[in-house]
Amino acid sequence: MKLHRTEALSRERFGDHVRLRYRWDAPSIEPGRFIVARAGDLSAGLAPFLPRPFFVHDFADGVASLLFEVRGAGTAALADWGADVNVSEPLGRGFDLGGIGDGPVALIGGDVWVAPLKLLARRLALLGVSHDVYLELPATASETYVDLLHRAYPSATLAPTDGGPEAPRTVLERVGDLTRYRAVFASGPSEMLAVLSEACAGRIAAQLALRERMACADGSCFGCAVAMADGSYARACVEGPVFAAEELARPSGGVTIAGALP
Amino acid sequence: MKLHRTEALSRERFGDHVRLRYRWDAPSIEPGRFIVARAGDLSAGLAPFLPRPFFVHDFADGVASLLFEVRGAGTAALADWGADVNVSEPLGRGFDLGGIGDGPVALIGGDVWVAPLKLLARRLALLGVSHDVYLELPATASETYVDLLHRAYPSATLAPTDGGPEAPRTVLERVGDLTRYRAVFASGPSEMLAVLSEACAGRIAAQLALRERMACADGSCFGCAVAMADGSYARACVEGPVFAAEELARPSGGVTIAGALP
Amino acid sequence: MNPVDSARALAVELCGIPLGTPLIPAAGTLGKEALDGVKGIYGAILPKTVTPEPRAGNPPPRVAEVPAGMVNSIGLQNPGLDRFLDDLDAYDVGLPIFVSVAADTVAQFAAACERLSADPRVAAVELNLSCPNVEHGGLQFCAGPGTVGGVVGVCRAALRGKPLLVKLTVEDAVANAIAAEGAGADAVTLVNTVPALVVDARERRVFLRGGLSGPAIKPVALRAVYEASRALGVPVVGCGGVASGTDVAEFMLAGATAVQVGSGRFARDASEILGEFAGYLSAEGLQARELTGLLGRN
Amino acid sequence: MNPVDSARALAVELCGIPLGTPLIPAAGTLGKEALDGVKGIYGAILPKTVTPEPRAGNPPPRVAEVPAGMVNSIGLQNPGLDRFLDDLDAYDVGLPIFVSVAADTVAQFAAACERLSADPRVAAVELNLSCPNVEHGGLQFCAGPGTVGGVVGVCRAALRGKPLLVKLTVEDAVANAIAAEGAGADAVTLVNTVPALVVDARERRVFLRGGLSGPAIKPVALRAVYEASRALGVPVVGCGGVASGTDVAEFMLAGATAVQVGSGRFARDASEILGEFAGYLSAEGLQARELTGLLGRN
Ligand SMILES: Cc1cc2nc3c(=O)[nH]c(=O)nc-3n(C[C@H](O)[C@H](O)[C@H](O)COP(=O)(O)OP(=O)(O)OC[C@H]3O[C@@H](n4cnc5c(N)ncnc54)[C@H](O)[C@@H]3O)c2cc1C
Ligand SMILES: Cc1cc2nc3c(=O)[nH]c(=O)nc-3n(C[C@H](O)[C@H](O)[C@H](O)COP(=O)(O)OP(=O)(O)OC[C@H]3O[C@@H](n4cnc5c(N)ncnc54)[C@H](O)[C@@H]3O)c2cc1C
Ligand SMILES: Cc1cc2nc3c(=O)[nH]c(=O)nc-3n(C[C@H](O)[C@H](O)[C@H](O)COP(=O)(O)O)c2cc1C
Ligand SMILES: Cc1cc2nc3c(=O)[nH]c(=O)nc-3n(C[C@H](O)[C@H](O)[C@H](O)COP(=O)(O)O)c2cc1C
Ligand code: FES
Ligand code: FES
Repeated sequence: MKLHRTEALSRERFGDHVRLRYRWDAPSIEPGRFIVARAGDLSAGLAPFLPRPFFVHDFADGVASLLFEVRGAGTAALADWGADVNVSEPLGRGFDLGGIGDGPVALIGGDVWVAPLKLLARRLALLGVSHDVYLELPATASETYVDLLHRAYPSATLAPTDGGPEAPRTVLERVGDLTRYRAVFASGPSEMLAVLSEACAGRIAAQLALRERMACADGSCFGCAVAMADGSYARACVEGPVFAAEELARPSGGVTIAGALP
Repeated sequence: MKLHRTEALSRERFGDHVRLRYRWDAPSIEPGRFIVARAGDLSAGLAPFLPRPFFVHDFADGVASLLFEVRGAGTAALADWGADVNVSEPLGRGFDLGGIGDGPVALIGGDVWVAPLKLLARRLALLGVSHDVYLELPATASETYVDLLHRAYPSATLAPTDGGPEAPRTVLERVGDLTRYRAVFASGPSEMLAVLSEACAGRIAAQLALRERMACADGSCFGCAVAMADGSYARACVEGPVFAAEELARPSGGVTIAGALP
Repeated sequence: MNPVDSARALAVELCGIPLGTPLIPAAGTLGKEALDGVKGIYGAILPKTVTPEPRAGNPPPRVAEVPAGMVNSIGLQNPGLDRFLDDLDAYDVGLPIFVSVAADTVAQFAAACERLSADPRVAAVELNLSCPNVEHGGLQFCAGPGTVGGVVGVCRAALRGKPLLVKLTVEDAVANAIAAEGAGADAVTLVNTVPALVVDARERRVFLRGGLSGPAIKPVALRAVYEASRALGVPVVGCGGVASGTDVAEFMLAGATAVQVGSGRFARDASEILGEFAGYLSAEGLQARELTGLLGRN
Repeated sequence: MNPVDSARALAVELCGIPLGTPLIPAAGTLGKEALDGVKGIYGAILPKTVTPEPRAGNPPPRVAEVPAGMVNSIGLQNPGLDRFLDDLDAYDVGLPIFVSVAADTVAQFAAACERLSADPRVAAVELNLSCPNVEHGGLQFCAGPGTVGGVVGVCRAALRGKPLLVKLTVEDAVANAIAAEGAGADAVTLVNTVPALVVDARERRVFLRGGLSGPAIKPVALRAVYEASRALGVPVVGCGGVASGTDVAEFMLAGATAVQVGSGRFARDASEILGEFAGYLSAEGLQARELTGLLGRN
């Protein structure tokens, strides 16, 4: 994978979450696309071995940003190391904004997976598409997470959840009547996506931003398989990461959705 | 190997050479012993896999230092990363200062292998043993290397060499009559050690600081084999790294000495 | 070195096919969506293994990262030979196309080779023998010299004059390579992934049973290439853990005539790997083709 | 957890021998100079392989670092069985002592086992079968089930009641393990190093031909342990790439009853590895002995 070494302009920490801004010279980036990245300092060689995939969180005026949670070696290194960062070109298929007219559309998110909705909201504003943003806010959320949501999504409706079994539905209840929207764009925990895709089925077009483990990130390896309704496997990195809900195999037991890793 | 995480107090660069000072709480360290170290930041996991061996360059008042050349991933990481550094206890057998009375003795060094002679000189001064320091200075030496030698060994006699085939003898010529010394302590390029050990043989006791590739650094793996005069292999990390010249197998062809990696 | 000299320095020949560089993508690691700008990098193109019938592949997870490498269990997802050939022009970037093929039975292998033999776009065929032989209780075709010789022999006949590469795993590599050569292979590719297991200790489950690739296996692959190339008359194509130009040189020095790059390309840009290799050649004042087996001549 | 519970959580039993923890040093990786403070860390001590006669070992270089591991070719440097036994008390830190033995011929193996059987300080014997059988053209003893069965059978007899572990390489691990069990092994240790080659591209020479160890081989070793433990009635001792507490858990979940730590200890402190493993157990609310093969019961 070709990575470009580019300047890391800032790294803001919100607890375990990091917003990393880097210089990126391009006229635009489609919302819902992702990049793969590795830390700038490679003096330890290729460790960890694979670059890590992240949604493009935001982009404007030659500055792109990621919003990610520190989990293992790859994200830890990205959060800490080096004046530079190595990032790929934007990859995959993002949100399809055809056929939504001037809206309204709903953007629904939760967890760190809210990441791609920022760039999407920016694009919709630019296109003059009216949109509402709903974000899940777990009762257990730390101050830093709330801070993060407020900063990144100032106009969002926050849906506090109690963390119980009904939590995945909470944000949906805040949305209320889905059919008043011309489309739903979602990026959140697997359970929330499952509930949403159930609720939208046959009523309103929903697009889900998924994530599966990746190796090549360019369609070569068939590693990032997402089960499709027709029994085949699509690749999250080429045919996705955003899929129309109805293309996807229905979540077994209605609980989690394939291709939406925690 | 048990490593202690300790504060890296400073890192000074002299071209490709680095003097790294770290906090070390101990009453003293024997000259000629070594430590193994790895960079403080392990967020990439164990990469590189093995800690790296270095002579203790200097030690006083709770501050130890290393003097090393940046070569590959291990030294690059040590030169650059982290507020801390991970270092082992001092290991191996250093210079044997028995039977030298109050001197005089000669300390002879070259290349980055001058490293252990600093602590040795300090110890000899403390013991009131008179000593002269002779260091090879290649004609090609960079200003930074000269700067380094001046700073670390202010009273040393520098022996400029022309880099030709006779270069390994140059420092020896500066020393002149070896027999006026009660012992020779040397740490330098393989060729210099070979010439020196030849010159001292049967006339004066010489101790050579060697280095062989290591894995365990504590005598367990038998990886750091040094060929001995009796046909057996000793371990650089336990029986060495300092050996009496006459214990060692004679360098084949008289050019390089076993156990003195470049 | 000027560009012309550099191009000349990189060229090698494999089974009579001139390759602009000794690099070949390892099967299953360079897809048709990723062919932009690869022409100067590789000496040939080698798509993912195709089987006579389409295969859906395994359910996810299919990949996991491990120290210095990865484990995969893709399950040979592929569109089947018909659609593969319909679509083969997508792989035409002006480089020779090698086709990797696998099948369930010896007869199916032969039938597939027959078809590939007739297609002028196919410069050479690589048999992927790391797949179960359904007639032999699911043991892999490369499980021993006997089965290797058997399948290679019929494929050799089916392919007529077309060059035949046989790709083997590290287990019994030398004996199998000798059997492949004896049955008519024009070259042997070493190695395929090494059987591996990834355990998820938190969930207390097998995360993935698959094949290990990447720098972790490089020393093992080098050993296989070194020993096989000394035992064989035909060329060896090296594969396993290449992620730098020095790695390419090491494989060639150990005896390889060409070198496949697989998961290393996921971690790095293949053009950087080639650039480093070109740098090595010019620093050493050598041509790529001179490297093959140069260790042995010391 | 309080210290007593934690100690209880760590204890396992191997071939009737109670071990305070499931960790055992891998042969050749914990020497007598490094025994300070190891008592709480390991369940047993296992010195470097001893041979009937002293061996000087190979000339340097003997070790090389590779991605996520190392390659070694020590050549079994050891003082020979006589001096080894004279010196055995140096290994007595209050833990059971397992002795790893290798020899050139089946008869020498048997003679060595005979002597070890008579020494009450020796709690168990591990046969290192990754050494050439000089009566069989230098093929390793673990080259196939036939030779494995042969040597294990005579050692079994020579050792009388003393527990016998048989250490194998990854190649043909399952078939060899079954042969070892059939011939009377009380446990099988999997795996020894994986044959590997390190090339020095600058000098254009073979730097080292030896065995690969360290995290690079962990997925391969886990696969061998997983498959062998399902095929065997006797316990499996896991070995290969352990460098963290999670690694220990993974091996036990995959089927190991105890776990050897080799080159991982060169990179890290073994007590940290044990500490992480204890942390895993307490987070999961499990005892070490409950882990063995737990994957299979999911
Ligand atoms: C299309 C896509 C977009 C993503 N966008 C974001 C984002 O905007 N913000 C964010 O925080 N995370 C995002 N992720 C998840 C992110 O890639 C993982 O959290 C990250 O790779 C973990 O790496 P690590 O080394 O820290 O963790 P480790 O657990 O050490 O990683 C081990 C291996 O597993 C893979 N992996 C682990 N978790 C995931 C996961 N959830 N999805 C995919 N691969 C995983 C890693 O890539 C690596 O190969 C995205 C994933 C995908 C596929
Ligand atoms: C007892 C001893 C004392 C040493 N003292 C010093 C010192 O004071 N200053 C200094 O600059 N260097 C010293 N060295 C050499 C130093 O250990 C190596 O330069 C360093 O390990 C290189 O690591 P790397 O990752 O940068 O290089 P790489 O070349 O990437 O290392 C690859 C592997 O080879 C080993 N290696 C490479 N060169 C050497 C070498 N010359 N000796 C031993 N192992 C080597 C490394 O440890 C590592 O395992 C000493 C070596 C020993 C054995
Ligand atoms: C994701 C992935 C898919 C692969 N698919 C195939 C395949 O279809 N056919 C095949 O012969 N080998 C396949 N391989 C094996 C590679 O071609 C190669 O032999 C192996 O990965 C070792 O090389 P590397 O370390 O450079 O990756 C695959 C490897 C990977 C990582
Ligand atoms: C330096 C070194 C020396 C070894 N010596 C022996 C030995 O004498 N006998 C033996 O059976 N295995 C020996 N081994 C193999 C280890 O016991 C172990 O099987 C192998 O290294 C894999 O485990 P690891 O990855 O934890 O190191 C040695 C390994 C190393 C690294
Ligand atoms: S990650 Fe390789 S095909 Fe998607
Ligand atoms: S490095 Fe292991 S014995 Fe010296």
